Amino acid sequence: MEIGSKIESILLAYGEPIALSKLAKVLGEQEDVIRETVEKLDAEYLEQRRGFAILRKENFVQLVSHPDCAESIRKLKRIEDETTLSPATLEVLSIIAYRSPITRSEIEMIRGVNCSSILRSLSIRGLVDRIEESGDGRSYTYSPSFSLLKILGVKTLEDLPEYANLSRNGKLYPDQKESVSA
Amino acid sequence: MEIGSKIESILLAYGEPIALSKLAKVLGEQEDVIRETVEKLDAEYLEQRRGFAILRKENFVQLVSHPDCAESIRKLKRIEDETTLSPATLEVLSIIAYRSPITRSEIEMIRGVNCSSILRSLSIRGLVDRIEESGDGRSYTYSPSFSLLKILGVKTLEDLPEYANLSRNGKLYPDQKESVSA
Amino acid sequence: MYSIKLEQFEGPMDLLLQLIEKNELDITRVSLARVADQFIEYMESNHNLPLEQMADFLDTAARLLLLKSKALLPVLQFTEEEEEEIVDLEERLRLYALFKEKAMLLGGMAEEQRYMFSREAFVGLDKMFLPDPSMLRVLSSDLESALKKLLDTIPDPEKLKEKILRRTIRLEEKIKRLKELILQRTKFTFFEIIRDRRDHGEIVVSFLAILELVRQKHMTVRQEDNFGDMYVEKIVEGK
Repeated sequence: MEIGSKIESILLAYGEPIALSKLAKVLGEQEDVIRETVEKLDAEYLEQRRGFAILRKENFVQLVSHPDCAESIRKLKRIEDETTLSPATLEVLSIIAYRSPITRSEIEMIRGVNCSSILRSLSIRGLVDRIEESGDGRSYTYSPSFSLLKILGVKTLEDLPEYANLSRNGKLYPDQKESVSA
Repeated sequence: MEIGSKIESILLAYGEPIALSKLAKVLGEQEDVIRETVEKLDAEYLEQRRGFAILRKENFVQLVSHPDCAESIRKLKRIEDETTLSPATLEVLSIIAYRSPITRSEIEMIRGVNCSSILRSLSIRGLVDRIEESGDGRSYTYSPSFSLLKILGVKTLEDLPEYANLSRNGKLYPDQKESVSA
Repeated sequence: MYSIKLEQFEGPMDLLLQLIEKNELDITRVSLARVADQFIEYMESNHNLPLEQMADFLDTAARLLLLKSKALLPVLQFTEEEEEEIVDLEERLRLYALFKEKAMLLGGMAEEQRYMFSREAFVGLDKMFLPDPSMLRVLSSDLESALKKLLDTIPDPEKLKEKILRRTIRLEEKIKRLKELILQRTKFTFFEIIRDRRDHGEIVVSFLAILELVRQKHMTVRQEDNFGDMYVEKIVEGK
């Protein structure tokens, strides 16, 4: 595979701005080669009227949507700004509300379904707070955010209906061990 | 700006799998037009040897990196190899991949053995989607997830070996009706 | 009977498939009848089969015996449902063989690690593009009912285990009761034993019991016509 294709696929997957030096290192190339290839890619996108563009700031680059497409993305956001939540999202939110602080794998043990994208979207929407637990950047717990409490109109979690009773339900505390052995 | 560019810019910004119907709504186009354009885009990426590919499953699409760049991205994101799949797990996965949507009892008919814990673990790992059928939260069908396509490095289920023969539409074997176990 | 070395297997259908392959047979009704004894022998000698799988193995064994009794005694009248079960087993095993082969291919594909990566949702996007939570209308009672509905659908693991255990014991007990019944009598025919059967499972269980008693040299079986009734006789000690 060509170096250009490699760079664009890395930029797609990485998302955040990435240092040219980091790209150079992972691809085993000179930084100058990377810089030139990135410029060539961006010129190609422009010429082919692609929906992509590469932002360059100092020694960082990032693959983003072309500015001319901003309107479509804004429209999409308006569609995403639903006033109600899907049943799956409500389910996750209810687990977090009644059993916080709780880790992702605990939530998944209770639901029996992967929850990563729902949790990401709840965090992005500011409905739950993600708190780093151990400092290794890999274990987090989730809790209801202040704005969620505001939307729900409660001052503390204890004000949720049947909080004392539901938060102690044994099914919310499944044994971690009996699970994931596929 | 052209429809294709708009679509690719949305796919990039959205990240997650997105419904063709949502794209159609945002862009004010017919779903068929969107579907065709997505296929054209994917063909272009292939022809121009881009680092991108578009996954397609049922009515959802997702922009992903090219499989040839997997290693660099894994290195960069420091992703450990976490996809050890046992033979039993692979059996269940292959049945779901070829025969979806499929119920648990249909899978158990073929394997002759209870599959609930494997299904639970596959669903928690996000390799299969569990779809509620009746609304009572008790009957589900299972389908391959986008994560599974990504791990296998195939863009659509049709790219699986002998898919046309083995899928439900292949009519090689009739659908199983009966259920096997408790 | 000769013993056969088997690889690790992933359940009753896998065991059945491996037996067919080791005997160099194709997947047909006749082959299935031929490996029925080996299947049961393997099951009985393998006492560390996990309990959760025991019922599944017994279930497949029952279907195999139904098939075998049909092969030995074609005069036996089967209900439509029983006939279906025989056809089913053959078809299911064919499907199983196909998907087992594909499972290995899929495993190979995953091992190549040609993963495709997607971008996380809304990564690196400007705040103005992110969904706005202030539009949201959620009531605390929505959360309460969502949680209650979820808790309702989570099965009690203890109850599940009990269910599996009960199913296994039911089959095992049936076999045991029948063995005792047979041992009390010195002479009987197969048709007599199954005359009052309540369901198709009982033919199968009877067959299983007789087979085992013959193997343990408690009984002999004689068949006068090729596909006629079977006369079972107790072997008298010291004879």
